[in-house]
Amino acid sequence: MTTTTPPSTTTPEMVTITIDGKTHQFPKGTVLLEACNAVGAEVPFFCYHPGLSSPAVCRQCLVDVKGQPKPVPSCYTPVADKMEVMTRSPRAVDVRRQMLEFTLVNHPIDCPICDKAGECMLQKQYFDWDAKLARNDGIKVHKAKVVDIGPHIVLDQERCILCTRCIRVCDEVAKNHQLEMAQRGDHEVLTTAPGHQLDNPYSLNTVDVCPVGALTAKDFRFSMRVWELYTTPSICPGCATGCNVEVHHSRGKIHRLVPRENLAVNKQWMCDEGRFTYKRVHAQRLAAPFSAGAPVEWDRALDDAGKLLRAALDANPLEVGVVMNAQSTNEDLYALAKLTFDHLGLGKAYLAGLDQGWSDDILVSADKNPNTAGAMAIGAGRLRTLLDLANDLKSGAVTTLLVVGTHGVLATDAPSALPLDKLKRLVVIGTHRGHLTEVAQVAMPLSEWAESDGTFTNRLGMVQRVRAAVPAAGDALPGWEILSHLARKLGATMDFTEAKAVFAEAKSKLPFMKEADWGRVQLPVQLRFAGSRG
Amino acid sequence: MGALDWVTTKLTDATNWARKFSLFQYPFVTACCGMEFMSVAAPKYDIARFGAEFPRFSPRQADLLIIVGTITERQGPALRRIYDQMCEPKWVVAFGVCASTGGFYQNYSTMPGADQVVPVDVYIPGCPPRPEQVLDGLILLQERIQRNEGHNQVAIAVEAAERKGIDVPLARIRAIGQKAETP
Amino acid sequence: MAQIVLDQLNAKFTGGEILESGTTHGDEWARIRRDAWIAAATFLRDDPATKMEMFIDLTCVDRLGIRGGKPDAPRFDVVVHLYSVSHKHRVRLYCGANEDDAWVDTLCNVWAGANWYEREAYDLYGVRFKGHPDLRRILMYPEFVGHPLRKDYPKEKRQPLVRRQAGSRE
Amino acid sequence: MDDNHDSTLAPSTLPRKVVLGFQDVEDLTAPDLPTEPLPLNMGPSHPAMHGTVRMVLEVEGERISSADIQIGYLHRCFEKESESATWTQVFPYTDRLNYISPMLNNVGYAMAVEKLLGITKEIPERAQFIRVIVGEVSRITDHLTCLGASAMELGAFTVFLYALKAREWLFELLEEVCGARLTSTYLRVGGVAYDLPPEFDAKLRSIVERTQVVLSDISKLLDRNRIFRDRMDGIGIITREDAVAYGITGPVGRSTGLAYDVRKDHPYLVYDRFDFDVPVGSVGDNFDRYAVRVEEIHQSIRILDQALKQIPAGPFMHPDPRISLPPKNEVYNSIEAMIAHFKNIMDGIHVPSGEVYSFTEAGNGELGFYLVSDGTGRPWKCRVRPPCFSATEVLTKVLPGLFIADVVPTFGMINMIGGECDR
Repeated sequence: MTTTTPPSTTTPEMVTITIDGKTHQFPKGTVLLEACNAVGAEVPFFCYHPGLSSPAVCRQCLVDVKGQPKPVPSCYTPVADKMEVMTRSPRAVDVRRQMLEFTLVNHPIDCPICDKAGECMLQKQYFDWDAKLARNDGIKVHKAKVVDIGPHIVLDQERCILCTRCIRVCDEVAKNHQLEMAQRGDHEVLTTAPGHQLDNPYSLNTVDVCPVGALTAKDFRFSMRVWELYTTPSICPGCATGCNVEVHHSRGKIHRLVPRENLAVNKQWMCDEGRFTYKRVHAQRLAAPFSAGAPVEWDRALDDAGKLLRAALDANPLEVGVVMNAQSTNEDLYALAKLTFDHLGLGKAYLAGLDQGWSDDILVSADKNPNTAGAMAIGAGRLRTLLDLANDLKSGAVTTLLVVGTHGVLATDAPSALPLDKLKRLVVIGTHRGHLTEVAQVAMPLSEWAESDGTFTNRLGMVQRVRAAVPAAGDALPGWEILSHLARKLGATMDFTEAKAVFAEAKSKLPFMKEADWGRVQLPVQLRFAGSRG
Repeated sequence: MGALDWVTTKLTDATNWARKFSLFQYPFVTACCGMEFMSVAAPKYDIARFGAEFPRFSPRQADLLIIVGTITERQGPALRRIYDQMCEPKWVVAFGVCASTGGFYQNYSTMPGADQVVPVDVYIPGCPPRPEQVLDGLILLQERIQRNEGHNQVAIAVEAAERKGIDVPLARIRAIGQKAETP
Repeated sequence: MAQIVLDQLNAKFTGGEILESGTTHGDEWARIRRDAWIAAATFLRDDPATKMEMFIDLTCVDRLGIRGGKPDAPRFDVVVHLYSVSHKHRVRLYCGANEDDAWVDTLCNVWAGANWYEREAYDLYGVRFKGHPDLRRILMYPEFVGHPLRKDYPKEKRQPLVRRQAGSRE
Repeated sequence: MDDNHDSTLAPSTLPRKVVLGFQDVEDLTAPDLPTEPLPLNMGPSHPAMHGTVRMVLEVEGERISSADIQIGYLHRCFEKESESATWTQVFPYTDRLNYISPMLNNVGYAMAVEKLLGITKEIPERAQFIRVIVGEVSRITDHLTCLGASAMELGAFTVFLYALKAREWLFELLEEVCGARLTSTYLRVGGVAYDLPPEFDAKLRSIVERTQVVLSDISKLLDRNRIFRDRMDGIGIITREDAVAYGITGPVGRSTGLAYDVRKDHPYLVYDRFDFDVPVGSVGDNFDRYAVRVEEIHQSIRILDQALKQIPAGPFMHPDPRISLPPKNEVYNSIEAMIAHFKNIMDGIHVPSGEVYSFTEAGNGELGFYLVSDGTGRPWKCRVRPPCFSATEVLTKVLPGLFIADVVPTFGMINMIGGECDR
């Protein structure tokens, strides 16, 4: 990992140790390896993972400790008072090099065809610590190259360096012992129990923690070389947990989501379900504005939408309803709320969103919307449910509807419970094509979560930053922008020029966003230059 | 009428034969490839052996436009104008990868191939191409001319299309080098 | 090698006009406060001990989100390289300018050669040079929108002046 | 060495008479000739404009009253491309800066990166000698092309053919060295890509001798040639003060009397071990530039001669495995070398973060590279300081007052190279 976890503060008692001649203070019980990395005396490792227990099997983190007969595994040793550690002593470096050489003896020459190549820890450790040519040219031990061990994962036993990280992920994160080591010596292999599969809902974390290309995701393998990918930090829209993720994309297409460390939310993990939320960004998108069923220019669509809503407001403001969406960012919701309540003074606002789903006590939340908390807070009790909307539509209390965000407003295609036939006017600002956008008089394309800047508020009330990773599909625009154009058409003055401005205003108005931070501008980092992720 | 056909075809062959050995080239030299173009014209790889030794630096007098080197977006209108000033029949050779596809310059300023602006008959790859390659490309072109192929036919077709109302690229050319708005 | 230049600068400008100065990889450099830009340049040119009469190079650096950089550092740095023919020493000068007010005073009146270099810096980075006689684009065409060498300008975003009718390739 | 070089042609010892055709300049500008300003456009596709420059001249009669030089027709975004390439991948782009002397650009860039890496002193000696040799060969091709092309633009086509003949020999020699006639990409960070081919020494010597013959032929054709001299003597004068203020270096700068040559004033590589002179002009007109270039070819030949004598045997690449590639057979047969190769190619050489300005003497003068690294495998900024940019800039000051016919020789002798000037 690039960042080491801060030493746990459970024990206030501090101990003083010397690392490479410099003395430092650490809380008692800190793992030596974390201490070394924290002070910049970097120690390599394979099997250690900040989120897992340390079995000290890879022997890459050996360091010299004064008084010890032989180098000790620093990932396994807690700091002790007056400890003198030499991470760069010739003996330690040489021992680590020998261990690395052992690891490489049977490693296949797969880099050109290996999906991990470019973010491979083995490559990194070798290049940083050894970089010497091979001394043996014996025959390598051959094992199974393609083992289908799960719905999402393929195992290459030759590449495995037996660090057991994946086993511990299943045991300690998914709480489900599905992987095991078999055989002995240089025939030792990773495998599942006979007749069983690696199919827990967190199985893809094993691919992330795998330091080499032994475990590869079926969804990603052979689809893109990692050094072609750019990474943008963002938030998973899969559920209300709001796991921090990195969006890996290239040339406007998202290729995968991987977890980003946030100890307060998801530590280093995320669920398999969440990893596939990126697919919806590239499927069934509404790419251009439609008016009366025909694609039109933005100005035309906005004009028509403005005329429709203006007519409705002149007729009877009480019959105008607005549907917000729990999938929208705080910025979009704030802009919509401002337009609805402050400018137009409407009373009927509803909150839509995806239906409830399964949940567990690890990460997955039953609420499948990333921003329900934000919507609730912004709505401030003025939001009603889709059920109310259905009733209002039946009773004819609502004849004009402005829908911003189509997720879960209707079932995907077929007309569902909502009786839209009674509607006089329907304006939809949505991300995806569907029945709703087809029956609407005016439908305008909305950018997806990965295409727009903004913030989500997760179930813990944390406001987390979402960043635009890829350009919006077709002519899609972020919600706040469409709404400020629409507001102008309706004679209201709401002219936001950038998401940051919306955020700033919302922050000043809304208590739950007080501590929120927009963060700095950051360019997408090319993975090739981000170094190995480990 | 077979006899008439026979005469006309023979006539075309004759003119094409004459044309292919008297190519008056307009070298639109912009970049590195110009160095190799010099070599082609120089004694060792004497392009004169193929009847194309005489560079005319006036498009009105040339019938072979050799685009030598990278074409940038800024260069585009000039190139298009040169091409439009040449008289039919005319042929175009893209000399080097930059003129063919943009080569390894894929960025905001370079054009991904001269055929974005003018139709091209023969593409000569290489960065820069060796003189032998250039001569090979020239021979290819001569064969095309003998076969009465070449984009000049296409150009006529394009004109016909334009008469039908398809928009004219020339009309989209802006005057190059206008004064910029000073800040 | 050219420590004398920095010493002279620091001796002459004591009002904090020299924000930083130092030597890295054998290159002497100094960061000048924007209001003292011209004064420092003129001084370096005229002072007999420095005599930076030769104008070597002027360019600009976009430090947008540069990894390892100071968060409060200005986004743009105008970088000037000077050389003294008589003393055979060099110096590099920085002048920071932020995105919202990206301007620096022009050096055209100190070294005639600065003219085109400043035009280029303006063309590619959008940094304005106050008092420049004729601040036009120089490498890009006048119709070009934006400043391509900024880090947030996509590498392959073309702005064609002319294109051929699609499909007319034989 | 200078036997077959007519020593009376050393710059500034020549009889000068500012004449134009057979009339004195004053006659042409007699006040009774009525003139009115007329805008005249040269280029970008003018045969003498190298296809990459557009000159908007305002002429009064024959005389140029103002000139607006518009460059940028060959802007190929060297910097933007470099920022998205690894440090090693930048070499091909440097080839195409001054594409008449690619080796010199390679040398300049390689030395800049090495300065940033702090391994300038550790480059194997043989590699340094090889760099000098191929660099000087490139310098000769550069000047030959400039002379030949300029002469051709003045109608002396024979000179062009002679010069190209000699350049062809040198190209073929370079091809034996690096596999490419023109765009070499021969250097690497930390050394050169391959060792010199067998019998390189003998071949180069014979080529040098033949080249000297060609040079004397060219001199015979041009130096006493009235048409040539009329367009050269006293035309396009650049003063030393202008050269300094505009930062003009190289042959153009030296023709003005500015005795600045990086190889002498700040010796790099092993140039301090060679004995050579820096030709300096006195007037700063076209003929000085011509004479300086001719003389520089002779000096380059002297350097080559000494370098061939002194070049030692030994490695030609830096030993550090994090900079140089492992042997190919190892790459295919062992995971260690495969990884090293992979990291070197895909991640690129990891250059510590910092900023350097490194400068060498290229064909057109001081070629500077200003590199900014953020510690990753690709440049954060890779700025090249093009020598002929300044030289072209000064034309706006030199051209006014000249005659239209003088534009071609003046521009030709400035030797503006599009790839370098526009980058």
